[in-house]
Amino acid sequence: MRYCLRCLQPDTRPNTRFSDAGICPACDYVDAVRGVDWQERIDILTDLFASRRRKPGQFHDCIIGVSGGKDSTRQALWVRDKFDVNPLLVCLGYPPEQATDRGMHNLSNLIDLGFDVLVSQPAPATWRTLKRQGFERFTNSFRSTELALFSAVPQIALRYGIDLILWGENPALQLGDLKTLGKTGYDGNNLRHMNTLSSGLQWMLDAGHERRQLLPYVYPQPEEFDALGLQIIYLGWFLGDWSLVNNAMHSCAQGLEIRTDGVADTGDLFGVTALDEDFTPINQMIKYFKFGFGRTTDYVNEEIRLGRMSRERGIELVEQHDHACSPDYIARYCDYLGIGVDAFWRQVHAATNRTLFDIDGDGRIHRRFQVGVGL
Amino acid sequence: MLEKRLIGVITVKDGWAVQSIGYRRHRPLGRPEVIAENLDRWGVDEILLQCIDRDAQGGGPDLALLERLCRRGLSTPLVYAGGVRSVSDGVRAVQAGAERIGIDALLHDDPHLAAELAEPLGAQALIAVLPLSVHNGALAWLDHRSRLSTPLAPALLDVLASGAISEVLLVDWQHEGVHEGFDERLLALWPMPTQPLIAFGGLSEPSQLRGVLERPNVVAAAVGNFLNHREHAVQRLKQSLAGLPLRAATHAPLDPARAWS
Amino acid sequence: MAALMHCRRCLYTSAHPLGLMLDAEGICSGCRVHEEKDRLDWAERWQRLESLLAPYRSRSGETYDCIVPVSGAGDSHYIVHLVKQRLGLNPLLVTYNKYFNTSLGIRNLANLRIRFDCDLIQQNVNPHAVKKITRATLRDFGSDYWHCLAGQTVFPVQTAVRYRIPLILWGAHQGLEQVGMYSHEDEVEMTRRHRQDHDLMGREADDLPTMFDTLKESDIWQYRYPDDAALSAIGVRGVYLGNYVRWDPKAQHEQMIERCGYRTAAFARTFDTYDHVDCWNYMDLHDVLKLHKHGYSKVTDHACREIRHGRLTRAQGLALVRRHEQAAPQHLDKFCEWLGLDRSGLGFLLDRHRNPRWWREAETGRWAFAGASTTAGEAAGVTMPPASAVFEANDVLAHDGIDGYITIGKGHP
Amino acid sequence: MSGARLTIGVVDYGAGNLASVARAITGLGHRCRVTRDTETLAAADAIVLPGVGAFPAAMASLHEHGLVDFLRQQARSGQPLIGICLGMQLLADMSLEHRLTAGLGLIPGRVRPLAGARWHIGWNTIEIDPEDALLSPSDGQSLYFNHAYAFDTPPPYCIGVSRLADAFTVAVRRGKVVGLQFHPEKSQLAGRLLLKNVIEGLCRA
Repeated sequence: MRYCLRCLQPDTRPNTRFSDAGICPACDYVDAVRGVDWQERIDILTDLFASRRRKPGQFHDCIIGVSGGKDSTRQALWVRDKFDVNPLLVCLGYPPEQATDRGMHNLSNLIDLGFDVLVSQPAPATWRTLKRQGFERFTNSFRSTELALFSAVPQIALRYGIDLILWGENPALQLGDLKTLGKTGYDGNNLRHMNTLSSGLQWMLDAGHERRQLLPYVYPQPEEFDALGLQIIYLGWFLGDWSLVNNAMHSCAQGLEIRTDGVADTGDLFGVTALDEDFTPINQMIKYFKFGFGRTTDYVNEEIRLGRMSRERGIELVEQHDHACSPDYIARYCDYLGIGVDAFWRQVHAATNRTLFDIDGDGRIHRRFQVGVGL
Repeated sequence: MLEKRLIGVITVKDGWAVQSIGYRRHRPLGRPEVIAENLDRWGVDEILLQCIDRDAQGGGPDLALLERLCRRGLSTPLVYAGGVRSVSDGVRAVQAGAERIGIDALLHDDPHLAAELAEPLGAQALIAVLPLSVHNGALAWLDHRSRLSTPLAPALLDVLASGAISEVLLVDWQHEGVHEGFDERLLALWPMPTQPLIAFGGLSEPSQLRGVLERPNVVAAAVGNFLNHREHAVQRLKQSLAGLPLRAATHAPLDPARAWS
Repeated sequence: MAALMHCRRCLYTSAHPLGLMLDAEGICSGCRVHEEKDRLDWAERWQRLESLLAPYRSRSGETYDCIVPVSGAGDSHYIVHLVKQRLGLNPLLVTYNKYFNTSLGIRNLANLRIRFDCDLIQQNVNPHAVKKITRATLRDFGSDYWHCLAGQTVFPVQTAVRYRIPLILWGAHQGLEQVGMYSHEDEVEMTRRHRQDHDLMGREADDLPTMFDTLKESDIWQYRYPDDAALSAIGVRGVYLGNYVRWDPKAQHEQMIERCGYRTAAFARTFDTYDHVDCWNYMDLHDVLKLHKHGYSKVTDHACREIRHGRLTRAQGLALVRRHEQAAPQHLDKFCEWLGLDRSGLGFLLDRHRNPRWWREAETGRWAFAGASTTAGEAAGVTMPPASAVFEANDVLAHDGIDGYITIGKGHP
Repeated sequence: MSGARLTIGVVDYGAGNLASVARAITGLGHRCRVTRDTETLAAADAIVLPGVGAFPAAMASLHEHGLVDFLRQQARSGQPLIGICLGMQLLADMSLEHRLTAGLGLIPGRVRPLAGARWHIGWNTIEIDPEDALLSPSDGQSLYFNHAYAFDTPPPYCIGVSRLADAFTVAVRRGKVVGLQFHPEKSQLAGRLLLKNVIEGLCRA
């Protein structure tokens, strides 16, 4: 296990490649975009919107997937108030047992800011069973819910006949896919081939669910995208100041309610992520035990890249909080999945990366690597 | 070629569109102008607006209702019936927006006066509304005011023979509102083979409509109650009458009259 | 203006806004159609429903079998129970956000989703347009509720077209239940005409903007009915379960309270605690406007229903109407805050829509009521209704303590 | 709506329903002036002459309001004039309806009872002279008829026929004077499109 020499990103993130100089792709990207002419990119986006004609009697120009969180609130306001584009916002609503009041407030806030919002809410009991089965099989209860989150926007775009989807950050950025610099950096059309995700249905069918119960989890076929002439764009490519903290500042200035539980409970330095449900801290903790980096690392890396934090200070915070997840959240999570807390830890221990961690007699997990140095 | 017609009937009582069963029981439907606008969009061939209580209101056509319909921008030919007691009643109804006039009570009281309506309006604008039933094998003609039926009056038949009134609306009033109720004997027993007829009353199924429209002297079929139970009832009927010389059913795209260009 | 005639059996009059016909014995068309509920063979009618729905069951599992419009109250629980548990269909639930939501309504809708494990999509039209529309409909024809009625009657139809799911299942047909607009045996289906004529008081979305106000097409377009070409291409059909099931809202609600956790609340302006618990306005501002315009209010609808079901005598019904009909509204401030009105301005708007047929302003500001209940006969010395006619309230509108409109809520636990 | 809004004058001489014609014109997005005032009519981009009922009464009414000479003069000056139903027949030299009566004489020919039928009621297909740009898009369409007399005109002026027993004239044209025997304002979509083509074709030619 090696760390990026500049930030605290270990090379254990799946299919990510460090440069020969030992720098992670995200740090490379920060260097690469220093010379970018952002006004040229804004002009590209302006022309793109201007070139689109509305069908008679249709007043939605594009679709934006939202949760009511920091990124989506910022995107929606930027697109509407800067470019006079009227987006239909699409939100995948968590079931009542998992949703938080804070998430409901933020979604209400987004609606009250004057947006048309369509909320798609999958059946709660099927959702819950899938989460338990996902946890038991992959130690990741988000396998099913991520697929639903990812499918909702294209499903609705195809059904509403709206042929432009705006996403946030280009995921290729994290994987060192340097295409993201060029003109194709904003083209998200590869998402139409994400049907590898749709093969994600098979384990659900094997687990005994009928096809008709899984409709919200079906990612559309590429042919359907082509038939509509669907275009997918990453706004992150145009927003030069896109960052976790910056988006939070934009959205907090527009009424966003954030977490107040503190980093010790969640590993979340500023409490501005996972606002709409409380199971993400558990998933981030498990990610830490699988790959050696958690939610705190993500925050710290961004601060280091933006020169707002020293690598040493970052190491302290990661050592202290990267694994943090309050036992109360774990208890509620287990209660929701209908499993015992000890069964939970047995499952987590089984999934823990033994090259990175040791587990002592009474179940406590200890790092075998040194943060910032590696193994 | 000249097509046969499917006529949508709007029966009005106390200013309210109703379903009427057997000229006796009534069920509220809604605003006549909204029903007319809907029939217009559905592409019915003619609309018959019949007000069945004008005598109770002191007679005379319901001109205010006619103007209310016209203001909605109806683009379907409109036939008005109800309370026309004089030539001036007929002319005023046409002035208020009706293409043609139906005459019922006046035919009982003074058929020759009814014929005089042809002078200003033309026979093609007049329809004789005849509620009939079969009584001992013969046609009986109802006066809906007294609810008494009598044989067809010679004076009436003379006026019809003179060509002063272009079409006759045969109303099987006893089977009005009754599924598959229309009694085809009314058509068979009708004495004047060359008189263009319109069949009405209890016509609910395509098979019935095909049966009456296939008769050479039947130029139109009228449906009232049964157009109100399903969306696109007119188009549905027309599609199931394929093969007959009827104007094709159309499903309007974005409402042209309303589309904001 | 035709003379006002009262039905001898129920409390409706010939001035009912949906129309009402009285027969020779003085019994209204609503009561006559209600008699069918004790005459028809409902087992046979259920078979008719099964065969009617058979072709709509999706064999591939690739799509939903039908669309069911729902809310946090009304008959939603019972309808989804029928659709999912008795008919075995796989419905897509759809709901339009009225914005006047009580937390009890939010809770009931969450309960519905969990208990019946259904997918739901919710439309939230941007409040800017909703408020512009509400100002116009309140001003022009005294309706605070047009946007709710328009939204909840069109979003399911739009969804049917977009999702290519032709079948929509509704509960009972309001025209049939209240005024006997149709016989059960007519098996009347959803039509755009009925929606425009009655649900929307004659005004479709495009009828709202005028030359002299500020409504634009971009404000009202989401309330337009799909055009005939789209409806025909998909074969959209709206079927009313009330034509095939003996509809008795009180009994149905009590079954849902007992078995499915439906929760209810009391109202000042009616004795019925089951209907409309999801809305701060329906039994409050909206009900006052109904009294101003039509000279009667929701309590009369509830009384007529209970009289026809034989749980109340006409006199008991009339006594209940007179007890509740003039109860003061309690939530006008919420509406004023939401729409940015001053209470005095709202009062002015409300008074402009008092129908002179029912209201006389003896002296300025003092209104004398001459509505239907004042000429409906005697109700003195009436014995209280039997236990079977009692409605239980097991919760309050501010279920989780929030005494205000909730745009989006958790609704659990 | 292509092109600027036009102003159409509809002659109000007390014959038949003007509201439907006026509503059809405004429905196409044009301004409509229902009037008998010659100044207003002369200022319009085109004049529509409606008409329901009998020929003699209609001509008497035109004379009474001093419109006969005015319409002749306007038509000859090239202002577009569209006669609908009886309004088309009034364009003829004369009519035999009830008694011999002189018409406006703007299009040669005379009006006489239908041959082989007592009246022509209902929707009938129209066959249009392919040379005529205004009506050819409506060739084969069904339009609504309600009349008992027909306009016999020499071939160059007949641009459309329909059939009962045999063919008869249902559309006439001479320069910018057009006559339509059917009711476009009462012929739903087919009528709307035809009226639009005729009005905008004449006014923008």
